[in-house]
Amino acid sequence: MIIVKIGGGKSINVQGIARDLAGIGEQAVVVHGANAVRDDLAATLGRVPRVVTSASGVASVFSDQAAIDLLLMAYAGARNKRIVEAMQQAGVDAVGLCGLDGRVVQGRRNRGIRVEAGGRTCILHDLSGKPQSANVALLRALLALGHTPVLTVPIADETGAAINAENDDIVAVLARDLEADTVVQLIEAPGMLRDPADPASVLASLGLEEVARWEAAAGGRFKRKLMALRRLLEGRAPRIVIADGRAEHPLGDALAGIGTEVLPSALARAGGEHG
Amino acid sequence: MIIVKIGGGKSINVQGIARDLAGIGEQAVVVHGANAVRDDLAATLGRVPRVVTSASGVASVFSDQAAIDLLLMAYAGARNKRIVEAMQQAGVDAVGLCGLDGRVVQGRRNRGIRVEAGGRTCILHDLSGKPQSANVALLRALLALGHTPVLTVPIADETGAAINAENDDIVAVLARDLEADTVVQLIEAPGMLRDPADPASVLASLGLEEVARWEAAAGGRFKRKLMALRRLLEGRAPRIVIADGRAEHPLGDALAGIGTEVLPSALARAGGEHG
Amino acid sequence: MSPLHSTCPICDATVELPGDVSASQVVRCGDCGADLEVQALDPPVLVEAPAEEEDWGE
Amino acid sequence: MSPLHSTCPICDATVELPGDVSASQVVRCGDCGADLEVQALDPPVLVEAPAEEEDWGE
Repeated sequence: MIIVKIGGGKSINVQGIARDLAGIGEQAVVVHGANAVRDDLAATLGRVPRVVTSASGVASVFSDQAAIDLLLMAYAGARNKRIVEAMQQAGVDAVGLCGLDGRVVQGRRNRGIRVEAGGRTCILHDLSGKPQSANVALLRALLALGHTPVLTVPIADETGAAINAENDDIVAVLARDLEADTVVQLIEAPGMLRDPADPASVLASLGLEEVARWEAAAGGRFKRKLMALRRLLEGRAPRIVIADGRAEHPLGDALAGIGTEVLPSALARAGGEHG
Repeated sequence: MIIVKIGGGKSINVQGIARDLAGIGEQAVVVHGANAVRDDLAATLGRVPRVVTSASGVASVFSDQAAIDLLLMAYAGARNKRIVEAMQQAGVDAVGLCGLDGRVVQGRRNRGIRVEAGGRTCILHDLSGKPQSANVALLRALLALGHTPVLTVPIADETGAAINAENDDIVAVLARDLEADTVVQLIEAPGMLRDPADPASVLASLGLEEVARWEAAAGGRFKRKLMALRRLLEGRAPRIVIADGRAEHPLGDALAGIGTEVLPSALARAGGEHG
Repeated sequence: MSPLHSTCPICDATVELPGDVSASQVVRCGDCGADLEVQALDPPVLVEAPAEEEDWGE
Repeated sequence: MSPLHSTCPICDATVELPGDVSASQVVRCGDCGADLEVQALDPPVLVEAPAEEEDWGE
């Protein structure tokens, strides 16, 4: 069982990923982002995402119903179904779902954050939360029929309402609940870069300790992604490869080890860079 | 097995339909439109739907990729998932799909229409077509797990590409392939009206012959809907009720016979109007 | 420029195309009278033109 | 207007609310020191304020 995370950037080669999936002959579940589609749509609709900074300085996008509507149109609508279309055309029998559908990703709404407003501390509640579990029965039934589930946000909160969540957290929950052997994260870079500005500085491998160190030093969305990666590693760590989603054969290359292999412990090879 | 068609108008009482569905204790498949959501989105995005008139005078919306994108955002995204959300919150374990997903609605692309352009007749091809069959295995698997499938456009063409189609044609194919006993069409009117301007002129029942007569006299989209209704009747006609989707209990009322009962043959009661 | 020719997919007759023919244009086969669609121009490819569908589109 | 009062959900002590208190404001219980969120105002309802979540939001 492979979990393939498709990044939401414009230059991701979805057709290439679809062709690779058709060839691997192993059960797969796909999770995808759609930030590029959402940002374009938000700009066209003149909607500026509202970012709030908590009392302790953490910046996050505030998810109100308008932001959820954008998720439904960009993630669950446009991007999800265009990925399903590309897969169907490549011979992969994809079924697109967001977390609400059959509560395939059940989450818990965030309890609110503390913000300073008008000289007082207040609790701000929004429509975001953390994935807790996957509907394994539904996913197994789809897989048994030969389908490839293609999942994205929003997920369901305790009452069945649509809430935003971090796609990487969804990958971690799926990897755990489906006991995935391999997780492939396809991004708009050749792998994890020692120097983000230098595409040649791809790390051949990365250990849990390094991920934790990076996470401590990082900020904003990158910190969130490293946190989700750490969670993935701390669980029943599957093989994790971070590879270039823009390549001719993104998934094929990743499974052949082209990219950064993230290893649960000090097993990481000397953390050397690719030749 | 009931098929519930939810109209795409703004005043449809989705929450009421969801509550009713939770209470009927029978397997159901939902099909829905989203023309109000799409038209609002198109207006905000400044996209005017392109209408083409065929050489023989039939006007149709021209579905290019931009129109399909709108379908994905408005039908498969916003409307589909808000209906799933309302159902999940009412205790109905809905799973939202468009026809592409698992090719749950497989269609055949239209071969093109003849239009007059620059003094010559040309064939115009677009991304629209006719539903041919439903993926019964997928639908039965979902129903067996206790899910309520919630379906909408686009559907899949022969190559797996997304194409537009008439939701009422999808209802007819589903009714045939799932051998539905009952089809309920929930619209923004108390039923079929003898005089569209007079909400009190609800027809208690309507026979196949009358539908055919209405169809011959009607034009545009209403003609298309009557054509789909005729097809439904000509097949293994289930019980068909057209009722008010704006009521407090739209589905409950419909199943209680409040609305227009469409009968396969001259069985139609004297076509009398409701008291 | 010598007039464009192609073959009728229905009866194999040679079909002469108008000088200003455009892709997707409908032309008639002089032999069997079938309506043909110019699917491509370079080289010209003819296919049978679809019959008018009573319920085209959405 | 006599000062608003409510009950601490943690230790049941009476909590006096500031005159200009607003919904969603955080107030502290004078007895047990817990941070409380003003969930409603009319009548005032207090709930335990959520702890800062390290990875709030998306």
